[in-house]
Amino acid sequence: MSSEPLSVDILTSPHVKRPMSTNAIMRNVAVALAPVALFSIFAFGLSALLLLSVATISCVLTEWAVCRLSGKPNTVGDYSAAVTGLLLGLTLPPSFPLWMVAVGGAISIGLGKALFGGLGYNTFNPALVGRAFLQAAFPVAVTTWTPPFVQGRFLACIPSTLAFPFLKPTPVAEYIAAANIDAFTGATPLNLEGVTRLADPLDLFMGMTSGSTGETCAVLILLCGGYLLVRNMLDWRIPAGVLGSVFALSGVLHLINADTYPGPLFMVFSGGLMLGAIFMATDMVTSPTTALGVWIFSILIGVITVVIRLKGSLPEGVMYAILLANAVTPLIETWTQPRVFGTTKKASSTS
Amino acid sequence: MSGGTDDTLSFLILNTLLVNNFVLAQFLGICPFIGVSNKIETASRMGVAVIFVMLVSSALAYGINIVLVAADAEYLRLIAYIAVIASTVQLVEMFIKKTSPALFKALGIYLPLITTNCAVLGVAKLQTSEGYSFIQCIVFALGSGLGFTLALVIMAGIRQKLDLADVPGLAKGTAIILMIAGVLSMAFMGFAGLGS
Amino acid sequence: MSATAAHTVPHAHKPTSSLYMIVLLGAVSTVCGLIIVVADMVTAETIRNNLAQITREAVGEVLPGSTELVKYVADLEAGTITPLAEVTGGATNLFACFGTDESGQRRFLGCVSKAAGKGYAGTIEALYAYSPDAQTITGFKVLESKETPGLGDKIILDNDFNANFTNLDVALNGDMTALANPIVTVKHGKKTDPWQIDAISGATVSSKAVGALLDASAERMIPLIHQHLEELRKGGA
Amino acid sequence: MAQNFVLGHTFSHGVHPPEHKKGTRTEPIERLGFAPTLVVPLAQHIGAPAKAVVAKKQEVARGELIAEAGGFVSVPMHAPAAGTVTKIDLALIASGSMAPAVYIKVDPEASQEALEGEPFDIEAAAPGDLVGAVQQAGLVGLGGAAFPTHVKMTVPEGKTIDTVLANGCECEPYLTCDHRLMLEQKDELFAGLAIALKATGADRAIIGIEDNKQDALALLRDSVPHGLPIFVAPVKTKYPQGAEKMLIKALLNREVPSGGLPMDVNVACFNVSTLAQMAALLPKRQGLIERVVTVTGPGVRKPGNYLIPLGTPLQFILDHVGLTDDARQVILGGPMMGPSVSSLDVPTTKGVSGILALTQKELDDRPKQVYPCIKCGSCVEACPLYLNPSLLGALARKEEYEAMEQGYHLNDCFECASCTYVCPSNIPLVQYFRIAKSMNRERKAAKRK
Amino acid sequence: MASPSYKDSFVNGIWKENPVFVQVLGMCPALAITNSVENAIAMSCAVMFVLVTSNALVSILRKWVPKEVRIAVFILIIATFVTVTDYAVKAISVPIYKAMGPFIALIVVNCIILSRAEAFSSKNNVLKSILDGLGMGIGFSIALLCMGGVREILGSGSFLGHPLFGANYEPWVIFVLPSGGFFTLGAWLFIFAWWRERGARNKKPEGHQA
Repeated sequence: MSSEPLSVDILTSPHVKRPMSTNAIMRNVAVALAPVALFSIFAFGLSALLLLSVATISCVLTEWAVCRLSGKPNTVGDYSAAVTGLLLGLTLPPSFPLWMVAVGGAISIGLGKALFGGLGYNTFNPALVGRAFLQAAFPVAVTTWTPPFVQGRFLACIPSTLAFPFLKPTPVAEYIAAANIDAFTGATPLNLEGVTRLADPLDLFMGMTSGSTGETCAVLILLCGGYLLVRNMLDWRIPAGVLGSVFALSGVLHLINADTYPGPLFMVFSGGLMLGAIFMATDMVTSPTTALGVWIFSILIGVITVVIRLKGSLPEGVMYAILLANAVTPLIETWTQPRVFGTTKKASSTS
Repeated sequence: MSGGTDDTLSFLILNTLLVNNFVLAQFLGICPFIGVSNKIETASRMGVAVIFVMLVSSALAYGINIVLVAADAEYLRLIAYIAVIASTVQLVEMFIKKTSPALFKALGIYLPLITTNCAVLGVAKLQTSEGYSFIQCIVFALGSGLGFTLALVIMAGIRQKLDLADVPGLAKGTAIILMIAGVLSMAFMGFAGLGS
Repeated sequence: MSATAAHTVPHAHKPTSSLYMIVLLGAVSTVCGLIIVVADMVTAETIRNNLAQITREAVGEVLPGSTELVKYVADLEAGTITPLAEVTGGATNLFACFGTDESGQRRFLGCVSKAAGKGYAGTIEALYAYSPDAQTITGFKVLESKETPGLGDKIILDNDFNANFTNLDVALNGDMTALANPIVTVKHGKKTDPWQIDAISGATVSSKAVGALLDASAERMIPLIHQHLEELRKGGA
Repeated sequence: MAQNFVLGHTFSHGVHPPEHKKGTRTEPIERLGFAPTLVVPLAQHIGAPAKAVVAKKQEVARGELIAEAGGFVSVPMHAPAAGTVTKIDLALIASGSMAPAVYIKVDPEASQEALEGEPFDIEAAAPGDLVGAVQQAGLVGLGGAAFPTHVKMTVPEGKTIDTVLANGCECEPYLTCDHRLMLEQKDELFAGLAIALKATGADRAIIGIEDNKQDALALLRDSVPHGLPIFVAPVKTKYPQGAEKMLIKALLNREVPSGGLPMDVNVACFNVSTLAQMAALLPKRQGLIERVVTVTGPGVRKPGNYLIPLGTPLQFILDHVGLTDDARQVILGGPMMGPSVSSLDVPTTKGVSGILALTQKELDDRPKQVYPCIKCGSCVEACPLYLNPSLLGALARKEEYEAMEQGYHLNDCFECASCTYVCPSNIPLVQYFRIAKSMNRERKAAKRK
Repeated sequence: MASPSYKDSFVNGIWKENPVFVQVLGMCPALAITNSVENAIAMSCAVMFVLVTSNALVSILRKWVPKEVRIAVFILIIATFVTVTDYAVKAISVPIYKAMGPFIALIVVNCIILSRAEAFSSKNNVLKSILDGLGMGIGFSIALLCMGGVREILGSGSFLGHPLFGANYEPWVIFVLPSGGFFTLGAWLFIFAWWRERGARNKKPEGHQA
């Protein structure tokens, strides 16, 4: 070995890193969402495909435009915008007009993310901001449901999908009537009356019902969540807290009065709860970082969901529950800051 | 006439706190909502002060309204209410100064601001037009005050976090607060129909 | 802002006597009081007329052709109706409506009642017209509501929905104490019976609220109208 | 006696970096020769620098005192080799700055036997004498912190020590010098513990060893001398188990108060190497002149544990072990906390437990792009002190250094870098904290003026 | 402090010191009563009336009002004119009165009016005070129209009740909801900030401008 000076690089410690990156997390979330998206395309056909594509493209384009306008480095490459777009698409009904989807994507990124300073600073889940905006802006379109597994779904769109921008979507009544599988009513299980008797939890579990594009198949969402969990990219406590509290609270209510309140299994598997609990509430940016905070956060989501579903006028409450929990996340974090080592008031005394 | 008189107390609380939140759905008390929501601590203190003043002035306004109606001098209502609120704030200030100097120090600077908080006058005005009973008035004032505080503290939490974020320069200040308030308002829409 | 202004008010340099302040405040109050009283006097009549006009127009919309209203306060608990002139408290919630026929004769057209109930967001207040001869509701109008614009407020604007109320069956049961069939709201497109209301698609909650408030009112009001039908036909004469 | 003494316990939080210990754990300690010139910095420890007592051109014997302690929190220095003092001048040290050092030109002809003082009867010595002898030996914490050992052994009025801990965790990846030392010098370790027990008046001693060193655990457990209250306890393999506060928490479930010392919870904690050196040096009143260093890393051809004279320049050591062609970076200490050096002229000091050479591959593997914090909470769950690195990092970005100290316990951070290790966004958190701390120090210094 | 010219008294409030967009005052009505242009106009008129009349009366009385009771007198005067406005609106149109809810009464605590009384008319002559009230009122009206215009056009697809885009237009309901109010005002403030920043940037080369 020669004694000539070695070219030494100066880097700060630590010199080893855990092999996990933000990029990889986002990429894996996108990968985990892929089966959900594929199932929805299988169930709802061409409309779902277009819907998901437009949502994703709209989000990515907005992200790109925002970066251009604000002179920041382009952050499209971190996959977060694509994930947001995909999530937004999965929460919308399959018949949703594409121009509204594009609006939703732009709002998600613009209002939900860029305004706060981009990835990492957003207070609310961007996809849900977009979804809530669409819900408030186009209340009819966002609650118009179509049945899954309609014949010919891969060749033709649901008529309202291709509505002309800024104009009312074409009614889907005829489409639903033509589909007419099992005297289908066009409502999601949560909208049906006497829910407990009409919807079989197994159907909900397997995704045989109508609903938002990506929320119908609970088992698939669970499996995809499991994938993320195995890869250590999902905080298991959040789905556990959300689903557990929904199950417990609705279970108690069901025991008290089985006629008014649907059973806990139905509550857990219906609507967007599974998708919300596994893919949206777990958004790291908008959930607390403290252990106790995570539990408070997730139980809060579960409780608000049940309250809105059973006591409010809206059939579905997951989205609002998550947004509200997002809003109080800073408070939860502030109040659950861990006790710093060695600062206990309890005697850290000798034996 | 209005259906207000048979509003149950739980409905009143839920309605003013969540469904028709004073700040986020009724646009009352926007100025303090924007002005005093920069720190969680100050926000919660302001909230407590407002709840207190609302309760007292609501009770007083109830009494005064009875007198005014009896004297057939309803046209003096507005002047009477604003006078009541201003003096309530003064009295509360003096009272707290005497009884708890610590609390006075904490609330001191916020108390005079409450006089021009339209949420307080709004409570008095709305309870009269809805024709609430005394108990309903108190619950209504309590719910409104809690609702105001809830919105204020949530906003303070978000803003405290936002201090560490790279908010685009142009949106800094009131613009982003309003945008966040808009998102909050959207989120609170989820409570529609609660309590009815 | 008060801190800065304190330095610039003209009289800041010398203390003011209490007497002066009291007199000044008194004077300002007097002026203000005068202004208010004058405003009240000037506008009182117009306001009363405006309110009456609005009621008349609303009733006219619900029951076209009515030119003369006789106002009653119906006490649904006690089962009494009292002409407005004779009561001090309470608000009008029942109108006997009269029009003129071809020959110019005064003719009893029916009754219009006020009803209120909880909607999707806040109270819905409405008027409905009842024809005692046909035993049907013949008209309906929302006076006030806080329903979601563009969705729930279709209960005001939607023509198909309003068509429900041109001939809504509210026939009474045998002993004339309650409706034979309760008014119910059914999902859009599922109306089968004349006493059902076809909901607005996408605004089921508000539609149901209308059904519920109509049913709650009609169950009491319509038997009451029939009890006092003769009196109402005469129109308080 | 062993009231709250839980076996196999650990502290909360922490991280699990890959160990990389295979290459050297089985390599017996090997003595390294003398470099032509040794550079002995006067401040190799925390506290006041030592004061040189030799002059230029003076001849020194190996083990001779060349600098005396500069105060209570300071230790003397001894000549690591026989030779001539060529100069007393500034030298580049590991931190990248210049500090005064004694340059000794090694005389290859001279006897390299270490100088011996008059015998010291440990059995008969009073605790105070023991402490004094430890200071005279120039002993500092050899685990890396280099805090003067005698200070830890001094029990102030009103305080008591009930437990002495021997820290055999060696939680830093790559390092195995303590592991080898425990295997090869167990008798010195026990003797050192006996001294520490006597000096502090503690009732018992516990040797805490991470459970990835089963051979050391078994060996020590089986050979505890009779009559000594010494226990051998496994602790979970987790970084930073070897931090004093963490070890105390793990073994005794006591929390050293924020801003406090182990003494505040009646504990004195010493590295196993320190204890072994203590036992080796004290009987003949010798000074610390060499130490075991793990020289390893993918860039080293012949990794192993070497007994190296203090003041040996890195270049000499690395020439001896051989560097691979793609070696790019040299780190003093472990990869989690050790600084990377800017020049191979830097000498080894008392606190250097490892020399690590990393290659181009490791550099390439280090993620380059820093993403914004996504509040994943990994760092919160890694921080052994339950701080909130994510929040501290955000504050540091906004240069809210004062708030970090006053509201968020910045000064409790001992820069273990667990947060930075886990951060998926590759934010240099620990670097932020170092900057924040130094900014705060500067600000306070400016205020004092 | 030098007294502003007559022109400045009038012009300042319209643009340079626009009460809503620049001074960020009077947010409650700017948010609450702007879901349609009609309501916005009615609210603007009400506020302008109170502004001008109270400014005038405050200015008339300014020589006699001692600072100790200054605020009390101002509030008394404002409350009087608000009560008058309340009756006037009710007499003019009951539907508009109902649409404005409690917000006519709440003009009393509208910071714009008290701050003009305090900052301007208690120091300036009657004519200037009236001009200031008018200017501020117009500035307020512009702001409300900006709000109301956007909200009605997007939210209902109409302007002053006249449909603009035909029956097939899909209204963005959110803009007539409370959250839409927040968004619209937030967006306007954003646009104004951008505008001012651009103005400042353009002016810079000519010399330092505050």
